Amino acid sequence: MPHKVGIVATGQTKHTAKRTDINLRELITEAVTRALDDAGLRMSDIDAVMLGNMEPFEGFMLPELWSVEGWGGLGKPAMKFNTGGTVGTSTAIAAYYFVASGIYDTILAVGFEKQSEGHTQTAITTVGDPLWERTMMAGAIGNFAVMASTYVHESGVTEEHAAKIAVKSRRNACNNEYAHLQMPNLTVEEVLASPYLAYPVRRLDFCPQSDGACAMVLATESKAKKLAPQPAWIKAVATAHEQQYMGDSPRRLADMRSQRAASQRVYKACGISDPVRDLDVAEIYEVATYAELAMYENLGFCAPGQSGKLIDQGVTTMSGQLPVNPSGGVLATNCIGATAMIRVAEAALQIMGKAGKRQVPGANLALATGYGGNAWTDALILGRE
Amino acid sequence: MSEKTKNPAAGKKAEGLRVPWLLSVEYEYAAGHFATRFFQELRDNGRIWGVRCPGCQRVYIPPRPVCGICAGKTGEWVEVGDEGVIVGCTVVNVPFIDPMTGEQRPIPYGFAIIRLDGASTALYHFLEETDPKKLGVGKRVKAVFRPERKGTLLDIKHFRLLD
Amino acid sequence: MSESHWIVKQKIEIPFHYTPGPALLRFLEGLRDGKLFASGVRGESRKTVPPLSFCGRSWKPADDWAELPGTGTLESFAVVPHGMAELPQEGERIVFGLVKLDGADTCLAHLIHTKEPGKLKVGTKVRLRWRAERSPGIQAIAGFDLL
Amino acid sequence: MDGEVTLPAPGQVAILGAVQTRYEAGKPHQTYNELVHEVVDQLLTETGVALKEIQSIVSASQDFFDGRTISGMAINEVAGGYLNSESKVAGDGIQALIYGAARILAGAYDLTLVVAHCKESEGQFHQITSTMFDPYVERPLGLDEHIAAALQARRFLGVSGAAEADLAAVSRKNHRHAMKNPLARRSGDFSIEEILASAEIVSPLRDLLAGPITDGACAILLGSPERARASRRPVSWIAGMGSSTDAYWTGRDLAASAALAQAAERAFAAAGIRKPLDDLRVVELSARYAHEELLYLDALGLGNGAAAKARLATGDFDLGGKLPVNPSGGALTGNPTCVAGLARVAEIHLQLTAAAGQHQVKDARTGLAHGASGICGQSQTVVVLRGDAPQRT
Repeated sequence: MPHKVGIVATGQTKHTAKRTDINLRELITEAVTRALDDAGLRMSDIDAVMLGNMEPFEGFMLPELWSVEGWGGLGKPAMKFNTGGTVGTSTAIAAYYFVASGIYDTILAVGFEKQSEGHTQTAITTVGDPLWERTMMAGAIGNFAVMASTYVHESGVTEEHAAKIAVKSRRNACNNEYAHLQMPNLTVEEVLASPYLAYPVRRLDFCPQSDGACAMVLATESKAKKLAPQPAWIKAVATAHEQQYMGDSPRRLADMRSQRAASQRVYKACGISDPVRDLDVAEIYEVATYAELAMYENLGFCAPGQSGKLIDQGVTTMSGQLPVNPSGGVLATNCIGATAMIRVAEAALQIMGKAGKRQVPGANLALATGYGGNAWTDALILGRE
Repeated sequence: MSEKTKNPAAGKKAEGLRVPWLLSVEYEYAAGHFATRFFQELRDNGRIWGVRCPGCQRVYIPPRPVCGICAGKTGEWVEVGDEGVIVGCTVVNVPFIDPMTGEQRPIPYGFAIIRLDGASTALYHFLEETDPKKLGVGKRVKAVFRPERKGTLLDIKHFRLLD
Repeated sequence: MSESHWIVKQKIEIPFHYTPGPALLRFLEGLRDGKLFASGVRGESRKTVPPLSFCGRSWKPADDWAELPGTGTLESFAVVPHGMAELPQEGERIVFGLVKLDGADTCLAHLIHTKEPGKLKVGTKVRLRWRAERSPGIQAIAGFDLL
Repeated sequence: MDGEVTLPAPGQVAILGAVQTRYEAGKPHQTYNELVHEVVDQLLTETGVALKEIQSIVSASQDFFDGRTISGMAINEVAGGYLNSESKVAGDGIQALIYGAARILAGAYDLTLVVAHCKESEGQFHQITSTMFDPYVERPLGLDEHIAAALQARRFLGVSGAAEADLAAVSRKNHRHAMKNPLARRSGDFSIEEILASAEIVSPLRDLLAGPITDGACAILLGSPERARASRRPVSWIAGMGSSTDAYWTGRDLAASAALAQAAERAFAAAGIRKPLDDLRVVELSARYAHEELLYLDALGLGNGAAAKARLATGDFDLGGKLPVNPSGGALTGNPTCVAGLARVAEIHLQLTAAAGQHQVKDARTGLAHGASGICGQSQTVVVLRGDAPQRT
């Protein structure tokens, strides 16, 4: 039987478009220091470190080894992951398994990215297969737009529905001191007036490019209880990958097979039959407004074709039945290597009751997802017990 | 955030200097068994082939050794059409540096996922049309071949809307 | 190229611009001014060069600065027999050295200037040679000469 | 480390099978996807497991060598990853193995496929490895992995008292061993003189003192004790695992490896190894460069107080000696980045299951596999393996 694992502390940088005041190593230190301080731990209390990041975005092979002094890694077992957008959740899940296995008691997990130093859209284009996809690929935005077009065609969601998601996220972000895009006065009209980056995706439909890092401390049951008054217990984890080429999934965004599979697995493990009723909050990895709408369906928040209705009714707003992305989500902050871990950290803050102005009162059960690569999905459920 | 958690390095005057580095690597990618056969057919005969999974009968383009869904090896090669249907499409307006040229890719350009007749999966390719209003999911398209074919996916110049 | 094994040539080219952060900025700008800065934690003797802004050992800010004299010890050296794209010095064998600068506890990698690389020894004393024209960056240092 | 680190007791994670490709200068007929397919397919055939049964995969590769961002995408289907849990370690495959073991120890999966691949021939070693270096003060000078390794070699020679001929002796031993390994990339009965006369890469490194550019892949199937009991083939067991990370290369003395000493201490404690020289019967080291083998042997305590070169001279580390080191020929004879460490585990598994063929070490019951990554081996991992229980009698 796996050991029980709790998240006891989190630390984030203030995410912005360009952290030109510090380098990558110092960015990592900022998040790690905050996570350790949050738990009242010293680096010497940490058994091992799990890191996540994508080398071509940094132009750096093994950036974690260059920056070892920035995450206190001297003498520590450490491992680095690279799974694209899911890397933050993949890293958290690896940390979970290492604690659950009994190998380590206390693990530091870190995700980091300085998008401003390279050309992420260019590096993302090299995600494509060199023979089959790269010549045509258009970074994350073009790729995402072709998927969104399918979803718009099939689901009947409107530009207004998408704009409402954009407004919800950027307004929620105002309650999050770490969020990159905070737009308290953003309106649906402004979103609809922003130019198309790639039809049907407008500038304000898409996530920003951010510099940022996120760190978390995970510990065994006995340690977690000592380190935090209310740890965020990891109740279930799941990963599901797509096939290998971008055109393999017949209706990629409209029917994300990986997301359905991963979420159903964690729901089943936790006895969740109606996620909107049973979950208290969700932090999901939505790179664009249309993705959030599609994910409502894929994650079982609504029936197919009903996602527009869900946002119209305000179900996923802060005052709704299932607030989605109180932090502002990826639409407010996307430092890719850290982004999925931020979902987990934000879900943990909700469970720990430490989410401040963005706290969902009495949050007892939270979903966090990661999304990346060729429609890969990670899903975690965190809970108070 | 408290004084204690403030990054000692943060916020101090460090603006201005940024150290440049050009990542520049030349690769010689093996095309491998499946792509070599596909591109040979494309170049020599202007024909498009996929592989069929003997389990679920899906026809895969790009061709590949394993059907992930059946977790079994793929089987016979089958020819598919040069016409197909748009599964997803867009017109890209966002400028970015093409990693293969180091220069900005010309915009706008039409870009789609296209399922060719007889195939189960879809391919990325360019569209001739760049007006989003004229494009649409479900519309039929046909491959426009270049007069001289070299054995790459760009032997198809782009896809043209039918009707 | 055999017909049965196709090879596809492609180049990946992406420009990067790295932010140095406060400690490295001070170091790189110091080089422009002909000064060599190291950093450490106040109350600790260890000094790193290039400087860190944060000590990964004691987990404390490293904001105690020292200026180094520019002399040091050759911890190691390696001789490149061929020319390198980054250093087009035709006809000369390029010698890289790891130098532990006096006053520092870490090494700086740079070029060693010697006509007789065969006579180099681990432990040899060296002195930094500045370039006449300097901008902020490691190229402000021409390399090290044997003492 | 203040925290108590509980490591797995013997017998909790088994290696059910291990397969490597032939290591070659280039494999122009295969994509890396097809390379992984080759090893996975053979591994599943040998172990009698269907691809459909694989729900957990940990891969190891490097985007820059693959020439593709998030390059793990391409191996998803051939590794059984569709709708399943695949994760990619961007480091040596031996770390992927440790993660795979954790998944089994956590009770999450009873099978985990671990696979590492690299085609060093497709990119350019200098350009790719230069991206490991500090972009502010090192990349502008043109440093790469070979130059750093040469600096480490010279430092080691200067501090340890070993001579270049001692490095050549390591090379001679390993290339002779490789003659008995049909998968080896480079082998031969080279004389010390030949080795020291081989082409200079970066002095003191020479062609025969450094692992050549190589393509290859390795796949290992990990299983729970239940799976091991059901196996129709002999299995080996993970007895202890340990990892550690050193300072960046310019922040430490390159003549020693503190991280390896720590990694070994952790793995030995878990495996109950007190006198490694007596308790181990076979060792496979990830030493791409000849000097690394001597340096690592010292860090592992296998120099036994004296420099490892003395034991080398007496033949202790030869196949047939007291403690054969790299009977496969090792990474010096050609194993690519990311694959080298996992290949060491595969080789020890072959030894412990008496399947190593011509390079079999007699009565091998306990073996050590080692992996390293980063500049001058900044990240170090040790895995101790034991043969199946029946072998002990």
